[in-house]
Amino acid sequence: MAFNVETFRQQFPFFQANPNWVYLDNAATSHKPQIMLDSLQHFYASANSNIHRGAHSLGDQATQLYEQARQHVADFIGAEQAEQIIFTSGTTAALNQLAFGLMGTVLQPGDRILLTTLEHHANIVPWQLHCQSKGVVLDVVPLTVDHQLDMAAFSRLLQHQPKVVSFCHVSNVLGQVLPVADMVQQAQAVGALTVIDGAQGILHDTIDVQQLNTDFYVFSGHKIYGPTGVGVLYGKTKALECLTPLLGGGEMIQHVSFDHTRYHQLPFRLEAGTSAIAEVIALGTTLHWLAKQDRTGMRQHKQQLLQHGWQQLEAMPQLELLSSATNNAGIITFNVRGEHPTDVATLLNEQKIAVRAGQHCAMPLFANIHHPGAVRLSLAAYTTQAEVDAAINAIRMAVELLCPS
Amino acid sequence: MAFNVETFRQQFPFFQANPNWVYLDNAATSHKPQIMLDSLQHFYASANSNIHRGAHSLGDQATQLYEQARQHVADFIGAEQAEQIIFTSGTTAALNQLAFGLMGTVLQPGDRILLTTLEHHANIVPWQLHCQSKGVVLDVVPLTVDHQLDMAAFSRLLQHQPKVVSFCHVSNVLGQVLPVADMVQQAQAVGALTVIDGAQGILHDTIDVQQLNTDFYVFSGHKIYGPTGVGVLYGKTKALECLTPLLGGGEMIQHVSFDHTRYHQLPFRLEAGTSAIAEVIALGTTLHWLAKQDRTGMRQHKQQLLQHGWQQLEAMPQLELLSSATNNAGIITFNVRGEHPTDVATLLNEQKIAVRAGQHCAMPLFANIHHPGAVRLSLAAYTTQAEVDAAINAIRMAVELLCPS
Amino acid sequence: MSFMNDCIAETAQALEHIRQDLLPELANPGHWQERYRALMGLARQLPTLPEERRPSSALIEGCESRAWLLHYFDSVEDKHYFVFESDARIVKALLAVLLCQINGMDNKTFKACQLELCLKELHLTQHLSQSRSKGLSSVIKHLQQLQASS
Amino acid sequence: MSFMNDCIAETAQALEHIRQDLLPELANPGHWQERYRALMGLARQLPTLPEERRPSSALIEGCESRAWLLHYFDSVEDKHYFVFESDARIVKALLAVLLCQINGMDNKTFKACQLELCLKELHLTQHLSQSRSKGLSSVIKHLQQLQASS
Ligand SMILES: Cc1ncc(COP(=O)(O)O)c(C=O)c1O
Ligand SMILES: Cc1ncc(COP(=O)(O)O)c(C=O)c1O
Repeated sequence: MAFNVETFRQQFPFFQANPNWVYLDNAATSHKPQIMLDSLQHFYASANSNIHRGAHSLGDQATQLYEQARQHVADFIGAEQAEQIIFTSGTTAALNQLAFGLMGTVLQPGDRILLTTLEHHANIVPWQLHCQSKGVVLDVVPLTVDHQLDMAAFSRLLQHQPKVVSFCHVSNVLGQVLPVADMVQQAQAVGALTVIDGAQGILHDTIDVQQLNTDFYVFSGHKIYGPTGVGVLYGKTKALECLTPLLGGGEMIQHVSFDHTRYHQLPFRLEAGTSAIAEVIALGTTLHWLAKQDRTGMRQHKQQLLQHGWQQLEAMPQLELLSSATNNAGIITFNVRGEHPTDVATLLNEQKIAVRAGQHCAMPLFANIHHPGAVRLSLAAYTTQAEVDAAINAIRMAVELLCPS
Repeated sequence: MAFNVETFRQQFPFFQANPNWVYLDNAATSHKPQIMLDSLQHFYASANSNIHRGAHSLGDQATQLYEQARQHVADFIGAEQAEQIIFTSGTTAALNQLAFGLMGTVLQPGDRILLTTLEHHANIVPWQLHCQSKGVVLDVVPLTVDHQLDMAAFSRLLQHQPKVVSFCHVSNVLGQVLPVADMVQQAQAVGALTVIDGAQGILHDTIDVQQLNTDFYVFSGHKIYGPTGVGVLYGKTKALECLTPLLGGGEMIQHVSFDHTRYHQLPFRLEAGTSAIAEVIALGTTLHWLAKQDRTGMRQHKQQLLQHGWQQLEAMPQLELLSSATNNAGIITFNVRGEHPTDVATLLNEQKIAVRAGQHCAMPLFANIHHPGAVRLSLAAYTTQAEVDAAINAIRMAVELLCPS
Repeated sequence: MSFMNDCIAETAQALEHIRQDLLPELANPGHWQERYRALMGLARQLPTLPEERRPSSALIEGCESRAWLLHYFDSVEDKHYFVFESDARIVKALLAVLLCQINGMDNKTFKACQLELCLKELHLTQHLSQSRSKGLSSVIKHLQQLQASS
Repeated sequence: MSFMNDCIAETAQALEHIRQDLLPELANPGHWQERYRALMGLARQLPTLPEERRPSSALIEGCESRAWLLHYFDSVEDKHYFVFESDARIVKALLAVLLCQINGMDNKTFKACQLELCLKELHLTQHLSQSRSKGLSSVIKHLQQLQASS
């Protein structure tokens, strides 16, 4: 049976509450299925307790729910062990943990890190924050003229023997899906640890971190139908063991005195303080639910919408499309020639089409492609063809208002 | 009209779901009022969007809710400006931001930090994590023989001119309320910045950070009827400006290139990545609601329960009480002589009394008072006298089983 | 200075035209498209400030678009003048609607002017006032500093 | 070694007594207090391992209490013996219930023994099995390593 978008969409209460809106800002954050809301309610209303203290059964139950969520996440991405899943407050926090945690252990003065021009600020700034004081050097893979990652340059830059190579799975600006398996293989061949920023990639495709063989993979809950305030740092056990904890505090600790502190084992060593307990549990429930959906159908549906939307927009001479129709996870990025993207977004918003305009936290990318920003339509599995058509009509109207002929 | 515990308690669905349990582990985490749950539901089901992007009205609405929450928190603690409220993932994250962020700006090699023996690991480990590499020295205020903070030693240690003095508002082990206003004044007299760990203090009393005049005050949402995954770092504007961001990422940034990054103004500079949006909004709603409750009545009620419980337990010869009845925010900590605290907790748990036993993330304190740990009963405003009585009976039973006469 | 003098004069003329003819039109609650057509038309009436005349000291950072605001006080005539640009057309039009209410004021009137009230005159659609309010309030703040120091 | 030899013998005797007389008693689903009285009584039958005989190499870290487990293999008699202590009385009793099923086994039996099944024999109340399971599974893990290397 084919994937039924209406049935799927009915599980998201946001759309009933906002029937007049067309939401095409899914790369910023996704809406939430009822099962996620129910999980939060259930936890707070009946199972709420702090975890990992083991002094009463309420706490034991909460701990079980929390550790079950770790297992759900591990299953969802194909991790070998639940202990390889570290819960953070989001992708940004996970990347900061990596940048901080690898400095001084894996990264020594004079060492190099390789990033790409496609990266979100979250995969640039944390490295910068610590590189300077540690004398570590950043290299950046450029783009080709048609906005693709320059794979020849990637291979060339690997010759500098970076210790860490960090890149996005899917570009949040262009929707471009990177050849991550190939990139991991090449990077590991020169002895680098690999980090994949999966903030956009995690929803695109079923992933298997063991098959990918990446050392680290990170993503946020809120972009994959889960709650805000929680993210995931997956790492191979050996790779996680290289990390100095970014946060110190309770429960990560085996022994504390004022002279000396001994850390706990993984995953607790990297989860200081009271975790986002309810959010972790709700994320686990969400991913467990999502794993049982027709993910192939969802992907096909999104691809169909993408092709449909892309063709219509391509046919409009006033538009310049920045993203390509192939190898794209579901993002159409464009500009109206001569117009500022925020003006376009404002006119779409008047028509209740929610899109994002600007530089999408990827300033280096825009500097590289010489655009002041762009308008981004980002699709999700619950997006309908009617919504895409409404967006296209609204874009036509915006063009008419901006460039009267 | 006097504070009515039953009316107050009815707002917490946890108790309806668990009518047979007596929950006296409130210092670990609090239960949640219906209004907090409703806030989460409402946000996710109808107002969900990412914030601070300004490209569509849904995002504007979410941003307004988020910034309103900041105002609610500012009002709740009497902050001068909403911009002085930084949202973090919890107390632990806030203290880590402080420890990391003050190193190199306020704290230079050879400088000193003053802590107390009462501190939770969250107010020890972050400082340790960065002190060593930065050559900063930790001093610790000892306790007197009756487990009170040694205020004479505090004044004496201030003569070493620490640059930062960090202490808890209320001890999570003993319930002891520190003379924070006096301590702030003394610390500032020697030119130190003050940090108050308010994880336990925030719920104890109405606080006014301007009156307290502290440079920083931090607390967690989950301990004050709010959600997990969110905490607050309050700082005076000048003090916040001393902080190097612990986390780099999106939206904290005004300009990013691969060579150089320019930060945004406060509070955004210290809130990297997608925040815990729903949790922040729910915390704001919760504190706005709490501010309208009879907080004096709540405090008196808790004090009454504390005195009642304390007297009964004091009368039991097999017990050794570690916390005192005066100047106590609502925590009774004890040991059964010759028995291990976890055994006591196990026997209480069999009687469905949820308490915590162990070292409560305060190992240096227990090393200092020469106990292997302790059993902790922690009260909240929704605790009833019947619950306290049930706990006392259960303790009697535990004593009978452990020490048959 | 001659280029800027021309630019000031041209801007003043356009703003005066906007104030007299277009402002009342915006006040008519019409269809949203009509309001935007009016705004766009209005933006097109204003001279363009060339890139080299946009010093970073004049930059006012809004959300995702930039605006430049230059202020001149003619002490002989006792008049305040403004020249401005934005990379977003709608922002430029909004600035025009705001500044046409102020441009050419004498110093006493300018210092006494309640700038928040001018914002009300914009008669923006609800969204516009929300999402642009951050950018516009930076402009208002900037103008208030000018008021204080004038 | 003479002290330890005494201790091994004393422990073996107590464990044997526990296995024969007390284990069946625990299997009776009685009132929870009765079960705990039995467990406490059982803990009291065991010799105390003095502090100086608790090497940190024998430490098994559980949640909030500590346990020490020492293992001896008598290759002449072909028998496995255990000596143990915990600062928590209930933990010590649980260790006794577990180890009384194993103590004195010959090597072949020990290596083949399904340790998880022994845990079932504990007949713990539901909570106990939850909160202690972490500590007990460290013990089981430790024993399994012994099995593998014996
Ligand atoms: C005094 C004190 N400080 C800090 C913390 C840490 O708070 P959190 O775990 O919410 O980060 C706690 C909580 O246990 C506490 O009681
Ligand atoms: C590719 C990419 N990386 C990182 C992030 C940061 O994620 P978060 O804001 O949830 O920490 C995002 C989200 O915008 C993203 O799209």
